[in-house]
Amino acid sequence: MSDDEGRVTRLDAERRKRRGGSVVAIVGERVVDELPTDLYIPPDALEVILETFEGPLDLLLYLIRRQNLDILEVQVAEITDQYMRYIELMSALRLTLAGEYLAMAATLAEIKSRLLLPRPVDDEDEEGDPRAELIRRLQEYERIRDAAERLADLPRLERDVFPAGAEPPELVTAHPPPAVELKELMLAMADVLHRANLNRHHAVQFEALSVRERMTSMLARVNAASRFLPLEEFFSPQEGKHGIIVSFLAVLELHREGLIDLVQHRAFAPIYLRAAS
Amino acid sequence: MLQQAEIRRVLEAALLASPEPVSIQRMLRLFGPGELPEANPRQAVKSALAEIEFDLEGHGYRLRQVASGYRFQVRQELSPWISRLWEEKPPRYSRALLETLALIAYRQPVTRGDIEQVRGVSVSPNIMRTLLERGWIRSVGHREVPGRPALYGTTNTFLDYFDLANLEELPPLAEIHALITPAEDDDGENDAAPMAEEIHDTFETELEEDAESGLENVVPLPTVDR
Amino acid sequence: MLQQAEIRRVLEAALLASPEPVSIQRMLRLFGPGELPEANPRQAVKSALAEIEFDLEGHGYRLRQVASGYRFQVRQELSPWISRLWEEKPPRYSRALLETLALIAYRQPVTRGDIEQVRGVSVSPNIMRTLLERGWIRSVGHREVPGRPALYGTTNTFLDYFDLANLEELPPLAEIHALITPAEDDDGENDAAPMAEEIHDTFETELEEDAESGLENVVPLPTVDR
Repeated sequence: MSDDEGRVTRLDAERRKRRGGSVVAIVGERVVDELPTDLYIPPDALEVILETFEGPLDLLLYLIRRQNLDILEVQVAEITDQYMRYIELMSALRLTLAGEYLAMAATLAEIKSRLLLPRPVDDEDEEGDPRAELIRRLQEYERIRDAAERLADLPRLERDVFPAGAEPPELVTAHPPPAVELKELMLAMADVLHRANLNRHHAVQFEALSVRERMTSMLARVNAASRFLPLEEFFSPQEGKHGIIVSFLAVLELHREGLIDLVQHRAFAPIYLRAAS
Repeated sequence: MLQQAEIRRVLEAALLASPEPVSIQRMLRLFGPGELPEANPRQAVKSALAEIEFDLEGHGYRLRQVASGYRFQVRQELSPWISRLWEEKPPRYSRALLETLALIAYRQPVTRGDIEQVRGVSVSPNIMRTLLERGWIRSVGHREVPGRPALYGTTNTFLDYFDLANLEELPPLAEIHALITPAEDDDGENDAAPMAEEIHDTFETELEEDAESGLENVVPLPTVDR
Repeated sequence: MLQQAEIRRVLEAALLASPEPVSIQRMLRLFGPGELPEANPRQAVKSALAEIEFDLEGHGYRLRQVASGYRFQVRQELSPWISRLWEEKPPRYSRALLETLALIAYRQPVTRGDIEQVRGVSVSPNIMRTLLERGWIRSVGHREVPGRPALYGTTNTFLDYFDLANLEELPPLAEIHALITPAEDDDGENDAAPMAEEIHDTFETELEEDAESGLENVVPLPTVDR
């Protein structure tokens, strides 16, 4: 993070005001320097002030800091009374009062009453202090509130940081074809071979069924034809070795079952087949 | 293979032509096969960037690394002149929005409920919408409790916007004084503050150092109740 | 009054920060009273611009005057690199295309029917067209069977692309068989499919061994029946 001196932000001003600085609110042209102690404030000014609180914790922190107190030294009774007066004011002004403000009022009242009760002597640790949880929440909220202020002070785009750019050249629109690596090709080949192996296994396994299927289709063709059909018509090279074997087995089986007749005029002459008469 | 000077020219041109920061990864993809030294292309790009940075000494702009990559940006000290280029005022953000954003940045991942717990008031849906629309926060998952509330975290766009390279560059969170030990220094300023443990790896080390140096009053951060 | 170098810094920052060209008029308005030489402020700006222009010699961008003012512009000759900033990632080829190409490479010359037979599914005409257009395969003749299907083989373009001197440099099928051996005991699952990296490594090692042993261990392919 580089130099951020000299930059005055709205939050800087706000922070100054919270930490006992000068400006509390600006109403119209008038600068309100301090919250009057008698609680008489011009109503519109008070509205502005009260509306700047981000919730009960923010208001409490304001009250504590206004007395220059450390959170750890909170006089609960005192703060509770002040808090209640602000709450009354806010409701009197019909500000939309978030339920959280009232919940906090109840919490404060409870802590106050517990502090008034006599405490056992050995109950001196932090656990026993009814303020502990409230203080923890106040500290936690204050840290985040401060973090938000620092965040707001960071140099940022649109306000302090200006990215540098230049006019791009005329673009050459190229649509590069997909790239392929040799190993991808190898993998693809491995897959093909692997699948081919699987197919072979399956073919063997289902051979019997293939023969039955082939017999059915052959028979249908033979029956539909009114003439002798040459045997080689049933062997298609596209089917490969398996197909040819299946066809051959089918012919033998059909013949054995007497479903077809095989005819050969002389040795080595073409074989024909037809439906059994 | 391209000359070092050539690589520099390409990189500075790319940084200026790109509307957003350019990552090293993207710079590497600008070059065709064989244009960068094959042994260590990343090193070639990095040393070209170092040269570019060095050469801009004395110029009105500089090379800066933010979360999503590198960009050229105007030197901070020239901002007073440069902001005169724009008539419109930069956008302002409400305290409620900044507090919500700070909580998400420092305590991520958090739910809306976590934020409400710390701030003591409910978070307006508008704020969450604005933060999401600006791309500063995103939902990073859900907490496995009834209702499965969304968990939010910040984005690189957030870091880029605030000129940060990573979350460690966020200003440190204030120190917390324990209730039992009265604070020695209570002027309300939180100067020598250690980093929040969630965002800083060295927190534990620093704690140890603190213990050695007798700074007993550093207590662990209160965790956001779940 | 600002130094000349200061004026230059402001101007180059303004030119880079502004999304549109900046006129001399607008440049003059960036400066406060007394910051520019009163005698001839316009001259001061112009000579700063001249210096800026001169200094950018040899850089990836230059100063250019257009109708509405001055702007920095990336040099046109860097367009091939800069264009890649906006380039979409090239799509990937489908599994089917790669398998088809592999089969043509190893089994050439083959017909489309041959490929379909081995792959068990039909080969889309698009795949063949893509491979032909890319110049990786060509028709080398016809098989003398009914329909006279075209026989395909790979080209020199294919060899060049994959950086092979000739087809013998394709990794021998033995290695590919070795890849699928674990699956040979076959429950029909492909679970033992090795990672691409491993495969690649295996290839390289075995390729070296092959070179030494004179490629003795090449086993015949399971032939496609015709």
